[in-house]
Amino acid sequence: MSEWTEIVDYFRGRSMWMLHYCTGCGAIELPPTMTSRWDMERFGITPMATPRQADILLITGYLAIKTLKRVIYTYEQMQAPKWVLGFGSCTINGGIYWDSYNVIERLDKYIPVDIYIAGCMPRPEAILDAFVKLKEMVQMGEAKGYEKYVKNYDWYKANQDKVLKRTSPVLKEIEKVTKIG
Amino acid sequence: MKTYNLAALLVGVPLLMAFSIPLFGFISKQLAKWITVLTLGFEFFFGLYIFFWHIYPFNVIMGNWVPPFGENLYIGPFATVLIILVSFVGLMISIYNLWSANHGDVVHFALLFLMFVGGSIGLISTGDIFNIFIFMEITGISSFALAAYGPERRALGGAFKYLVISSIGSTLYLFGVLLIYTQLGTLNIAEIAARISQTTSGLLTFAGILLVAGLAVEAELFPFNGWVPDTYTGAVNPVSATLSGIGSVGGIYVLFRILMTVFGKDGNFVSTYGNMDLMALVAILGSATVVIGELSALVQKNVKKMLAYSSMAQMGLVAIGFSIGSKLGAYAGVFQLVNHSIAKAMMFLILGVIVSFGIGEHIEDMKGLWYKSPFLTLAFTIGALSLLGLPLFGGFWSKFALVDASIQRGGWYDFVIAIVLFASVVEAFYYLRIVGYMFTSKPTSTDKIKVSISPAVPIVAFSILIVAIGIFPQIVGGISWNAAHELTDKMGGYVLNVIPTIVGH
Amino acid sequence: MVIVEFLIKLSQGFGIGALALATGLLFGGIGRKIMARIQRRYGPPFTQNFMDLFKLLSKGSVSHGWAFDLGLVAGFAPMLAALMFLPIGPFTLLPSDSSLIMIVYLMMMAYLGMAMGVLASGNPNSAIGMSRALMLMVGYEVPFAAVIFSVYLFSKTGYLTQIVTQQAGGFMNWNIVKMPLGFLATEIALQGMLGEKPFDQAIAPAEIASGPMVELGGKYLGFGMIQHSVGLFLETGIVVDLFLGGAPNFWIFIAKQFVLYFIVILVDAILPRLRIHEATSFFWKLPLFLGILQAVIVIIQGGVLNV
Amino acid sequence: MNSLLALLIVPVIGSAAAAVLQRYRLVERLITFLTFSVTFLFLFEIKIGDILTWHLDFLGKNLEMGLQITPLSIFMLYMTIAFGIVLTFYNLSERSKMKGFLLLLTLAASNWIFMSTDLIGFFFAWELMGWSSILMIFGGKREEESRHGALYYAMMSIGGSYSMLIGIFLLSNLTGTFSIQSNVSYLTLILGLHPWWVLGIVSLFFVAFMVKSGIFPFHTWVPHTYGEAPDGFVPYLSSVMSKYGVYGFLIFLPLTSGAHVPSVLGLAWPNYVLLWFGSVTAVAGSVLAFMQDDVKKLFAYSSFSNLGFILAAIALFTPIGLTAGMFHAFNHLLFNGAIFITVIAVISKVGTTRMSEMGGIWQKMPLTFLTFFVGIAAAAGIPPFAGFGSKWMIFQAMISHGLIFATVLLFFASIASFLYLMRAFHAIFLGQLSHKYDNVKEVSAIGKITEVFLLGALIFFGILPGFVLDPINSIVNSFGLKPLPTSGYEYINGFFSSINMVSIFIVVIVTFIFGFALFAVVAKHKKVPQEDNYTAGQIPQDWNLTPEMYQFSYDFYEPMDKELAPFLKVKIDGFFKGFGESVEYIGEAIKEIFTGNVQIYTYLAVGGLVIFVIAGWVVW
Amino acid sequence: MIDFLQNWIYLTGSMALVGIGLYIVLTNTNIFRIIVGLNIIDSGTNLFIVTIAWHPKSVMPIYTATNNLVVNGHVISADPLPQSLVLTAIVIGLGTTALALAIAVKIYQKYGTLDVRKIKEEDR
Repeated sequence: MSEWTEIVDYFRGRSMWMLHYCTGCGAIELPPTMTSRWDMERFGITPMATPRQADILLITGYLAIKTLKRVIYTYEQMQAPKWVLGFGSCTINGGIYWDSYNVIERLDKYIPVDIYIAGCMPRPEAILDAFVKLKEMVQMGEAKGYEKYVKNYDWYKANQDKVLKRTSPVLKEIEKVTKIG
Repeated sequence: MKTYNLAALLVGVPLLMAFSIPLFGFISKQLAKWITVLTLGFEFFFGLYIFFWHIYPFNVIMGNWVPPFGENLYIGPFATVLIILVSFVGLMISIYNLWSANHGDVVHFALLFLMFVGGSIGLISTGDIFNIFIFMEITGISSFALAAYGPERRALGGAFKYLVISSIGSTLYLFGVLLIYTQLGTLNIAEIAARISQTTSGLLTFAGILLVAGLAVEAELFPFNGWVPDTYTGAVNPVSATLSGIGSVGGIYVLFRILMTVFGKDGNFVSTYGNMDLMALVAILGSATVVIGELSALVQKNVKKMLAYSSMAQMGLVAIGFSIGSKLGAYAGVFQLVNHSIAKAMMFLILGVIVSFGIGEHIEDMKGLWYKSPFLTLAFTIGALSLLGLPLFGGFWSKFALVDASIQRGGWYDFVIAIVLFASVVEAFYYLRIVGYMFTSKPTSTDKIKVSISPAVPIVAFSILIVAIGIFPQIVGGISWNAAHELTDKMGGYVLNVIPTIVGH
Repeated sequence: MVIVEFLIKLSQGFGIGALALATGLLFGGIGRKIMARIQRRYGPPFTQNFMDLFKLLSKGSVSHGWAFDLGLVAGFAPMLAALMFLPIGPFTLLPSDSSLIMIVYLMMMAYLGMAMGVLASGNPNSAIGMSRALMLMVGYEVPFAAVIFSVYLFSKTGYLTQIVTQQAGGFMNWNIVKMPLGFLATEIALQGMLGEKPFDQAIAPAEIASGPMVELGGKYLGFGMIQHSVGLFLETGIVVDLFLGGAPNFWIFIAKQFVLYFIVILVDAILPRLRIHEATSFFWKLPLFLGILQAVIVIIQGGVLNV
Repeated sequence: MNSLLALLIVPVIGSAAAAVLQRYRLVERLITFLTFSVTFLFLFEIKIGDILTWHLDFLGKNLEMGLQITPLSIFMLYMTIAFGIVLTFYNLSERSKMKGFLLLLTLAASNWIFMSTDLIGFFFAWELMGWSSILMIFGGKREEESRHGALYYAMMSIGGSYSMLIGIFLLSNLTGTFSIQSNVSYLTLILGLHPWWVLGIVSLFFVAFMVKSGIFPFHTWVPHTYGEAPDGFVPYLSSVMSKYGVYGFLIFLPLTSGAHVPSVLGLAWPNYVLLWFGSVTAVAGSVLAFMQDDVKKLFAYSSFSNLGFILAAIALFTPIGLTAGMFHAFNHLLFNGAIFITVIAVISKVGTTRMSEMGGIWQKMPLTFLTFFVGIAAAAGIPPFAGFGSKWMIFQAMISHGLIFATVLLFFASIASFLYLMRAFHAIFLGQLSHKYDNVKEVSAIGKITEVFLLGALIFFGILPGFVLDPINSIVNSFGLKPLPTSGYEYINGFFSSINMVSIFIVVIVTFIFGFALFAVVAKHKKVPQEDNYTAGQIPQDWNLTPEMYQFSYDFYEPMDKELAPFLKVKIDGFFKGFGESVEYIGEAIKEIFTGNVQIYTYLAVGGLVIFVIAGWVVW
Repeated sequence: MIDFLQNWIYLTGSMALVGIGLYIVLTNTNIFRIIVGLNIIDSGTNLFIVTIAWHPKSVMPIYTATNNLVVNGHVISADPLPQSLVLTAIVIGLGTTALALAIAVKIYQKYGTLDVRKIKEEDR
């Protein structure tokens, strides 16, 4: 059975579809990564439009709490196997927003991050490097963040709830919001 | 010449009973009403007797004065069918009156009603144009008085309008009669008919125009029919039914007796006298009446008024049928007259029942009648569909025959029938709209209408008759054909039956 | 005996399906490569589509109910069924029923099934995408129909097999020579059929989140990909049979198909996306005109058939 | 009792019984159903060539009337009565306000129409059918609208039948007989001498048929009427009653078959004109349908679009055209019945006809959903369901004449039908299920039986079309044409090719099995609730996102409006409405004659007299 | 036949009466005046009836020894029939007038006016 798993993992590594959740300034680095200068498609990585189709969730910047809520929702809508790439220092330690009251510092407290890309900003080379790393990890069967999430769901959930409860007062005024729409 | 003098009872009995009703009225009001029923029942069965034993055509000779010297009644097929029709409709309305005429001057109402029906029967059976005038006035005066009955003031207005127009009309008629008299020196229809082609005086054409104009008032032809909507709407419903089911029958009868028998030439196509084609004149009047009647009815919101306008239009249709002049046309005319009379009388009676339950006459008030009384709704629908000429009901055959006759006649009648059919579509619209109101909407109040036996009998009888004619058109078809023959073949059909010795032409 | 025949046919059909799928996937991969080269990229490997499909079929997915599942299968099965009637080179699995209109309608059932599946997900993006796809279909099927009918009139038969046979004997017998306008119309219609630019409104990824596929993931997307690949094979195959004279063997057939697809890819690479109503009305203008003109020419040339 | 007469008498008796017992709804529906069934049983008694004549004393003549069974009439009888049984059976459980006695009157009329040998009987039955259906429509759910719809229908229908009436008499006055056969043969005889005259008369008849079938430009009543008729009656209206027009056309179409009239592309030009009417109808119906939001109206448009297909096919009057037309008539009856029955099932459950307010019903009514799916697949002409064969044959029949423009139009209509069917499918059954409909349940057992039956019929007649094509071949034969070759129940033989439907069915089934197998083998999926949907990261609960807000079905094909706007500007509906309004306006003006003032009346009378006198003077 | 046109003076008179009556009916809005107009029309008619029966040279239509009804083969007596007709006509006219007056009185009671223009209901 393990051979089969290896085959599967091999192909998974060669075909990773990416959902880029572009917060902050990191999104500016993706167009060169995709287009002719660096061309990430040669690794079988293509941008996708919805979480249902995607394997990788690429988070390109700081996450305000409200954004975090959507990121978690999106992450949970993705289907296993799935991997998360934290992009830039903001996802690692908050970056320049390290002391902001409403920006989270560490992404992997809330969802399992498989690879962090350090830098502010990381260059496309770094991104490609991360992809290649991720590919290797997948093919080795090491990138198991999604399993970790399932296993330690209580812990993640507790962390999420701790910050997310601060969002509730804003969202409680639903009437006002929906009336506009 | 066949004589059957007993048939004088046809005219005599109703008039006699009419004037003796006050005497019965002293005993009981109810008795007065029953007297009308009994008298008209007698008339009806007498008529049926004449019909089924085929004793028609015959004359009634008064005091052994043989026509053209004395006054006579002539009862041919046309008169027979109309007598049966008039007495049947009258009988049904009188049965209805047992229930509806409960307050007010019931006795005199019965008197007038009987006088009206008796006058109409006299009108239909007499063989003398001046007697026609007398009977017209009898029916006229009784109908003015009948029309003025009722608690509402609009009855009075209607009656007065009717009176004024009708007086002028009868004056015109009288002038026409007198002009004929000055030319031919006789008042007997048969003799006039036989001798009219001997003279070519222009005064006769003038007389013809006067006669048409005078009779068009009773026959409800435009522009002499101004009284129709107001009088029909004003009168209480049984009276409207009477006017529509009996009064107009008499008017049409006289109009075409004069145009076809008196003024007609022998043979199939009739009525050119001099250069003036009176039948064409009537056809124009009829078409105008149909169009104006239907279009006016279209925009009405008051159902009773709608029925009134529709009555007018239907009489136009009948007039067109007769005015074609062919046998088929007269056939269609008679048939249509019978159908219209039955259906329209029934619809007025139904409206009477509806109104007596406190529901208005407005079209909105008809909403949801189906939920209150399926019986009345179905009966009304049957009447309406019959008037529209839809199958399973009598009207289908008459409209069928009418179109056939017009198209066989050809010429400008193609145009006439196109107008008529267009008007029929309009008619279909407003009748079906009423029916639609009855069927679709939920009523505001769901009180059931319990129709008691006395109004139910005429309504059921009328509906059954309509459907029976619709399924077996032979019932009316045979005698209508004979009537058509009588009208179109004036020597063989009429004159020689009255005065066998006369030399025509 | 019947069972043996049936089993033979079944296995042959399986083979055809696999071949078509492989060809379609390969074409897709080549197409991506070509596209990348036009854009001066290196591009993914030719086999990228195979890897993608494999991954998709092995990946987890969500279902929105049995109508969703049924729809996806119904979107895939009829396409495969239609394939069985297509003359592929010299070989046709079921030659006696290879009526062209029937194949077209079977393809439509595939769209119907696909639509049922994606719409059952209840996502408005998929509904918008489906609505666009259907509107586009009204566009391209009309000129295509005109061409089909002119081929019918020209060949006096409705069997694809016979249409192919009639074109035997060299380049000059091909319908592309005899009916150039029709071929042109078909080529334009093919662009729409394959949903390539400028006619990719239905699956505009940045606009309506890939439209019909928005809720598809894993094997569902895989089924969609199979459908697309088989459809690619089928549609180009029909055009090859109609205009390019079929083929004496499988490889030439594929080569001819590839030529067609190559044109499509080139157009796709250089043109932007039209708005949907522009696209639809475009099909009703030039291609329809060409198709009708072709039909009229055929009618004038051949005279009316005697009935 | 003579079975021919029984076909007329039994429904009438049933109708009377139902009318008397209409207060007891269940009994009434049961009587309706049983009467249909008994009438159907009498069908087995009759055979082709049965004849019954009687005489009617009318118009001063002894007119001969009669009933006769031809291959066409027996085909029509089987078709309509069988469908009636299915519908009335379904209606046993429905609470629609349909009046059974009127339906039975319609049945009697329809039987008579199909059997009549004389124009009197034909017209009688035609009008009977007309008014009974008009009264039926009055019972619709929305009262104002149903009244309006019924009156619209009534106006068109009565106008049409008057046109036919004139035609009947113009004809009978020449021939002196009302017999359909001798009149038609007379027309055939003089067609070469007076083509315009003959065509004039025939077109008077055709107006009535076109109105009844909803052929362009007399199609405008269809959506109003179908949209508002009582739910239980709509299937009958669209499936059965639209076929009377087809029957009528078939009476007169043999006229031009052997005549020497100028022809276009080998087709006599009257037929060519008729074919264009059919094609335009097909396109107009399809195009108008996909702009609709009211589901009943949508399928009303669909219905007359299909009638356009039928008319176009039978107008060819070739063996294949006729076969295709009749086959499509049958298929239309079947799939339209299935569609409408499922639609009314849904309407009765959700209580609205607006599609934009429905959605997601498939989860609640799976069987209905499947029936509808197969119904629209058949309607779109997808093999192997009923509906494919006939469309396929229609295209072949058309193209074999080289009628490229008409064929492309029809194909366009066919594709456009795909659009509106998909839209209805999506808006009603697919998409988001509103919480309003959480308590919606599947139809009752009776409804289920009906739906399974229809489902089976759609597949059965799809894969074994020979059961329908055989009787159609005898119809074709009876028109003096050479029927298409038959090679077994599973074959459809077209002009250009023939198809073995069973083999297609097997292929489709095998591929489906393969598809399901593949689906089962590969990675597992997990079932998610409907709220778990791609919402661009927004969490639906936070935003009070209701399913209705997340359903896209209103203005589904909005971009097409831009393209079709110039064509939609042609408002025939508006023409008829404007005509009606101007008539009413004239009526308002004329009503002013009757002012209520007696002096005006006197003036009128005296004025009239004076005019007559002067006119008399002048003429004299 | 008596050539009644010889009596032009009576003829003119009767026609004038009819004309006057008609004029009154058409121009007066008061109900009673209309009734009077109708009555005048009636009178004109009656005069006309009498007129057609007679001309200045006629003798009475009773056969006695001295009264020759026929001279030179021509009837010279007055026509007796119209005399009887006129009686009927007068009676009928009287009846109509009486009824009209009765209705007029009731109209005045119910409508409160004698103006014919106002005798109508609102909903037409």
